[in-house]
Amino acid sequence: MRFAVPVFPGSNCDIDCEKAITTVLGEPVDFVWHTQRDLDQYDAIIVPGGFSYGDYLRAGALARFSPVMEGVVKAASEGKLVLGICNGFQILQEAGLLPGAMRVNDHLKFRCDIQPLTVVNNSLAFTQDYRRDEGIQLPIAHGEGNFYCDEVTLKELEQNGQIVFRYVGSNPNGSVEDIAGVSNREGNVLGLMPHPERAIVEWMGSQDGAKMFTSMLRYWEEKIGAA
Amino acid sequence: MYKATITVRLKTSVLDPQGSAVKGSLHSLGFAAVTDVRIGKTMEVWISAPGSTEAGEKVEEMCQKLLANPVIETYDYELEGA
Amino acid sequence: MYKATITVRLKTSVLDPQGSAVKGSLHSLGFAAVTDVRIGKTMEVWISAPGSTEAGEKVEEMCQKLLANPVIETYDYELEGA
Amino acid sequence: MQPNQNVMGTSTVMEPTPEEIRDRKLYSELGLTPAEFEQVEKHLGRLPNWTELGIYSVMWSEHCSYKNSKPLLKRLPVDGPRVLQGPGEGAGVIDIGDGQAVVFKIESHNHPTAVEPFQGAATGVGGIIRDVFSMGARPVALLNSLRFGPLESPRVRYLLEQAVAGIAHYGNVVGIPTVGGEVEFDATYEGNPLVNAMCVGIINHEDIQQGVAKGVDNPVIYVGASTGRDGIHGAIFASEELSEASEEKRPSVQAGDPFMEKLLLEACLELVQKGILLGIQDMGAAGLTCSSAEMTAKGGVGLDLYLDDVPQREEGMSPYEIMLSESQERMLLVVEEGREAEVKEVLDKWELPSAVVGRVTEGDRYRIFHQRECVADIPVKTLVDDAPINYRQGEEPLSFREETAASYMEELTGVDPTEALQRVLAAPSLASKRWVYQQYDSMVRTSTAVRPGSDAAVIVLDGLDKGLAMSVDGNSRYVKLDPHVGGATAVAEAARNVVCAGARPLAITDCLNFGNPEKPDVFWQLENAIDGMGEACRQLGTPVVGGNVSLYNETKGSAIHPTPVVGMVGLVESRDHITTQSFQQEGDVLLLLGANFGELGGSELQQQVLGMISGRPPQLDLAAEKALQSAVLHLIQAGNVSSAHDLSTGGLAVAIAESAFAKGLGARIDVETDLTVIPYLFGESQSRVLLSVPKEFAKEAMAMVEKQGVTCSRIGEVSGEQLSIWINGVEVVSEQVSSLQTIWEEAIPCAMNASLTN
Ligand SMILES: Nc1ncnc2c1ncn2[C@@H]1O[C@H](COP(=O)(O)OP(=O)(O)O)[C@@H](O)[C@H]1O
Ligand SMILES: [Mg+2]
Repeated sequence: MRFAVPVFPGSNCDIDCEKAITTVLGEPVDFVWHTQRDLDQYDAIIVPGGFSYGDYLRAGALARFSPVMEGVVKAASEGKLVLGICNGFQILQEAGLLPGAMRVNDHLKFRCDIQPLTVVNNSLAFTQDYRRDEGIQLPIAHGEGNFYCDEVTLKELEQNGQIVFRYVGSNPNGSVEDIAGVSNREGNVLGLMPHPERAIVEWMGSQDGAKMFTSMLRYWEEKIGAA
Repeated sequence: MYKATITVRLKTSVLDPQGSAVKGSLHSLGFAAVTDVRIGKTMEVWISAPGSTEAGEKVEEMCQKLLANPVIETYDYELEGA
Repeated sequence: MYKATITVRLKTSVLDPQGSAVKGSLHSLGFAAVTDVRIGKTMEVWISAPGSTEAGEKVEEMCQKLLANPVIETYDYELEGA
Repeated sequence: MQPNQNVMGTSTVMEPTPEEIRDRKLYSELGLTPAEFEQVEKHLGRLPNWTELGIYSVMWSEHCSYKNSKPLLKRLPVDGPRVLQGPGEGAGVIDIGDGQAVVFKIESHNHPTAVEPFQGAATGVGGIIRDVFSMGARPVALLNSLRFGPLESPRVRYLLEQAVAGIAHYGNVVGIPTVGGEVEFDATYEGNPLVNAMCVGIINHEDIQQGVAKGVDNPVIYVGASTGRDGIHGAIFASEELSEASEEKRPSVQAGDPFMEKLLLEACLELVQKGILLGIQDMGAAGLTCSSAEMTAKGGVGLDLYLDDVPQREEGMSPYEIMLSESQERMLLVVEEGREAEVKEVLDKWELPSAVVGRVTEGDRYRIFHQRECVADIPVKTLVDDAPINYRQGEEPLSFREETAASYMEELTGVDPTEALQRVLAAPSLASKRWVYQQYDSMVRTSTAVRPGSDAAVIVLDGLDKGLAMSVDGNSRYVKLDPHVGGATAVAEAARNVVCAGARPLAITDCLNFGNPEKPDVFWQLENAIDGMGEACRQLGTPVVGGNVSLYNETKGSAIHPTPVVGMVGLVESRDHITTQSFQQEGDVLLLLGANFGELGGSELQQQVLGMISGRPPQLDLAAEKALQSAVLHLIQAGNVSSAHDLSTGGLAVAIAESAFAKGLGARIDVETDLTVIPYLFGESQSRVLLSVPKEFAKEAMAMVEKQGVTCSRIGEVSGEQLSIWINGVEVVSEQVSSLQTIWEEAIPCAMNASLTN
């Protein structure tokens, strides 16, 4: 399974994503510079965290116009797996691949912590190795993770099972309905504020992120096997 | 040369965390008479265009494409010769 | 009840990296005619006061104390009955 | 070629003529003394023009030349078997084996923070990051040491809020984890807060760079943010009279752009990897002037600089302004002639402005050209090597003798121990700093094994079993009461912290924050603190590989507490050795290593109860310290330690409580002692560590420690959810861990919730 990690000016979790995939799955990963349009050779794309273009204007707003995003949009439309983590989530939202928008955290401060979450939907390609309603711990590190969508959209998300993760305990940013991660309607694009790539081995304080990557690999292997 | 002053605001239906926090701070500084605060962005864009119609069109387009996020924001602008 | 619309801008001598980044993006989106972009804040403050003079004084004071940072920012405001 | 003696007319800003400068003593506006001005005249063989004078004034400032501190800094040990680069470059370099080295340095940004806390603190972080990657190293961790006034003041709360946000913003955006630091609150810093930032990087030996210009005709390349009128030398002499410069054009606060820094970092490291660079130096204090002059002097060459080619953000900047601007996120590179295109390709990829702005020349002239005129022509050595040095005399203040007689024991020993514990835990200097470090991304780069909240942070090295432990420390109260002991203690405590994390201390970087050195008592503090630090460094085998001096920290004529801050880096040989301060399991035995003398001078309890400090700080026996550290490290490496926590501010009681908090595990302490309860629990005697060890190892561990000549006593065990302390058969403290933890965790957030104002 070939992974692409697009790199924008200001991405800073790109290497962490690569390390996670190599460590957990041992599958090949390429960094793809933001000026490259073509992502056809990849099976999955991980849009990494960081501060693309300094998060100026709005987080993700400037990166979403990079040429590489054309490849990301195409991959998403072809049903390939696209995972946006933190700033990657924000970029996918700005690009219209995921619903809602981010506001600054309700306490106005950047917040870094290890956060309890619950897996609301474990039937996605990204979450099938988790149990339904499983309590997990993932690191968070963001200043603009306060997810917003209007009432109508929220209903749709609930009905379609697009709410994938919720914060448990105290909500670290004020997001609507404690939402921590959402998918697109088709389920092949996932965005989440927490960082699964920062929780893959014991010394990191949690290993709960590893299953997201194993889920993705299993999905792909089954798909290839079926084909 | 024209100067567009663009104001981008959160939609009124969207809770404004910054506005609420600033309101709270103003209250604790003794400005009890403040009933609401909303915070938005001001963008000054200098643009060369043959006329104000063209300049306006350009500004409109850049607001829609980039400067405001229609999911949560609204915008308006004023144009002046500069 | 009054509504003050306060505009807070970076002093022109202070680096505005956000403005530069947005200008760059506008250029690469094809808005080559944009020569400069500066980004500031708009704050709408609703305040109850017996008259516009009192409201203006309050607004002036909150700008100085909290809303603007005089070391790097300038501010101005408009007041309207609301 | 003679420089234009009068740049008036070529610049928008009216500048005084050389004669005016002399006759009206305008040099004093730039901080030069009459004697120094005479020296400049002698070096040039004529009167300097305004630009030249500006260049001399910044190069001869304390900040660049260390003219007041240099003779003292010479007393610090800088050598050791692992030292690859000592003081003198962007940052120090220490060998860590496997062909790798650790690169680190600390720097202050005190004054800018007092003026504009967000940008001031942020640009402090930016500067120290550049110091590290200008060595060719990949920055992997940040730490910071902060000093603020009491949180009762709204202005102080504003300063802290903004400074922390600025530090967080910069490090978070660049993507370097901020893994540690310290914060102390004391009235002495009310008008003069301290922000010291430290950066740690990793490098392969062969990639180590130098800030040097070499090879005649080689190009000097400017890269990074364009130059504006940021933070130009504060002395705006009589500008009303001589220039039309409007308020808007006045030299302004430096503002940082961490996004630009990230691009600059990646681009520079890519150039290092390609092996293209001959020399690289960041433009920090005194900007283009300091970087170019130092590189030139170090290379034993000359330099021609063409200011029209310098990327500029503002219009009509004068040579003086371009040379002295402190715009951030800029680097100067020297490469071989003919490789400009290769360099530009990399810089363009990262979308960085760049330009060739000069050439290395034969000889020793430092020449600046602007609008086709030579506006400065200076023998470069006179800027760097011939900077004046002040040999000052310190004088022991009278109060120092008087202090010894101070008596406070009686008042303190009467305090109820539970109340004392609650008060000390609620003191902002001691309370949880979560409110601060929660704003820092401490995990980016996925190498952080011990996050903020333990004695020292630990990061692991990719692909290797080892890691690095790091800590910044300094207790200004001790230094105030006795600079020599206090200076030594800062080093000892930093080393102890690193040892408790399972590391062998390697070396330090230090930041000396003091008052006005022209005052004999301040100079005495500086001198003694340095001697104390030097002695500790020698004893503990941790050389000083770099640092920074920040003098003139005063408000209204009164100096801050002398505040040397020590940044220590240690090597964790195996990930198995990584240890934290938190109790791990019920039933573990608590061992206290080191002797307790019940010393309360300068203690947190004294400050809390009496509202002031007096007496002598805890004494420090460096031989005992060394033995203690080696015993602790030995035990940890043997695999027999569950937790290790050094005893510092707040003494034993606080150490036990802090160890209990992380996992909510209580302790039962039962001891016999000759001391009374308060000095026993809250005395801050040095060279002590609290260990928890599995029951089955307890005997063996005690024997091992005692064999190394270190006092060791079994004081209790990890148990339940209560903190229960029995002394000489009486239960003196009995509290729920959770209720103590609430006090400790809420103190700073509660204080910060009140209003702020700028
Ligand atoms: N307190 C100190 N202890 C040891 N070395 C110091 C101290 N202060 C400064 N130095 C060293 O002196 C050299 C010059 O410092 P400095 O001019 O501050 O460098 P920079 O220009 O990077 O700030 C540096 O190598 C620095 O490490
Ligand atoms: Mg400690």
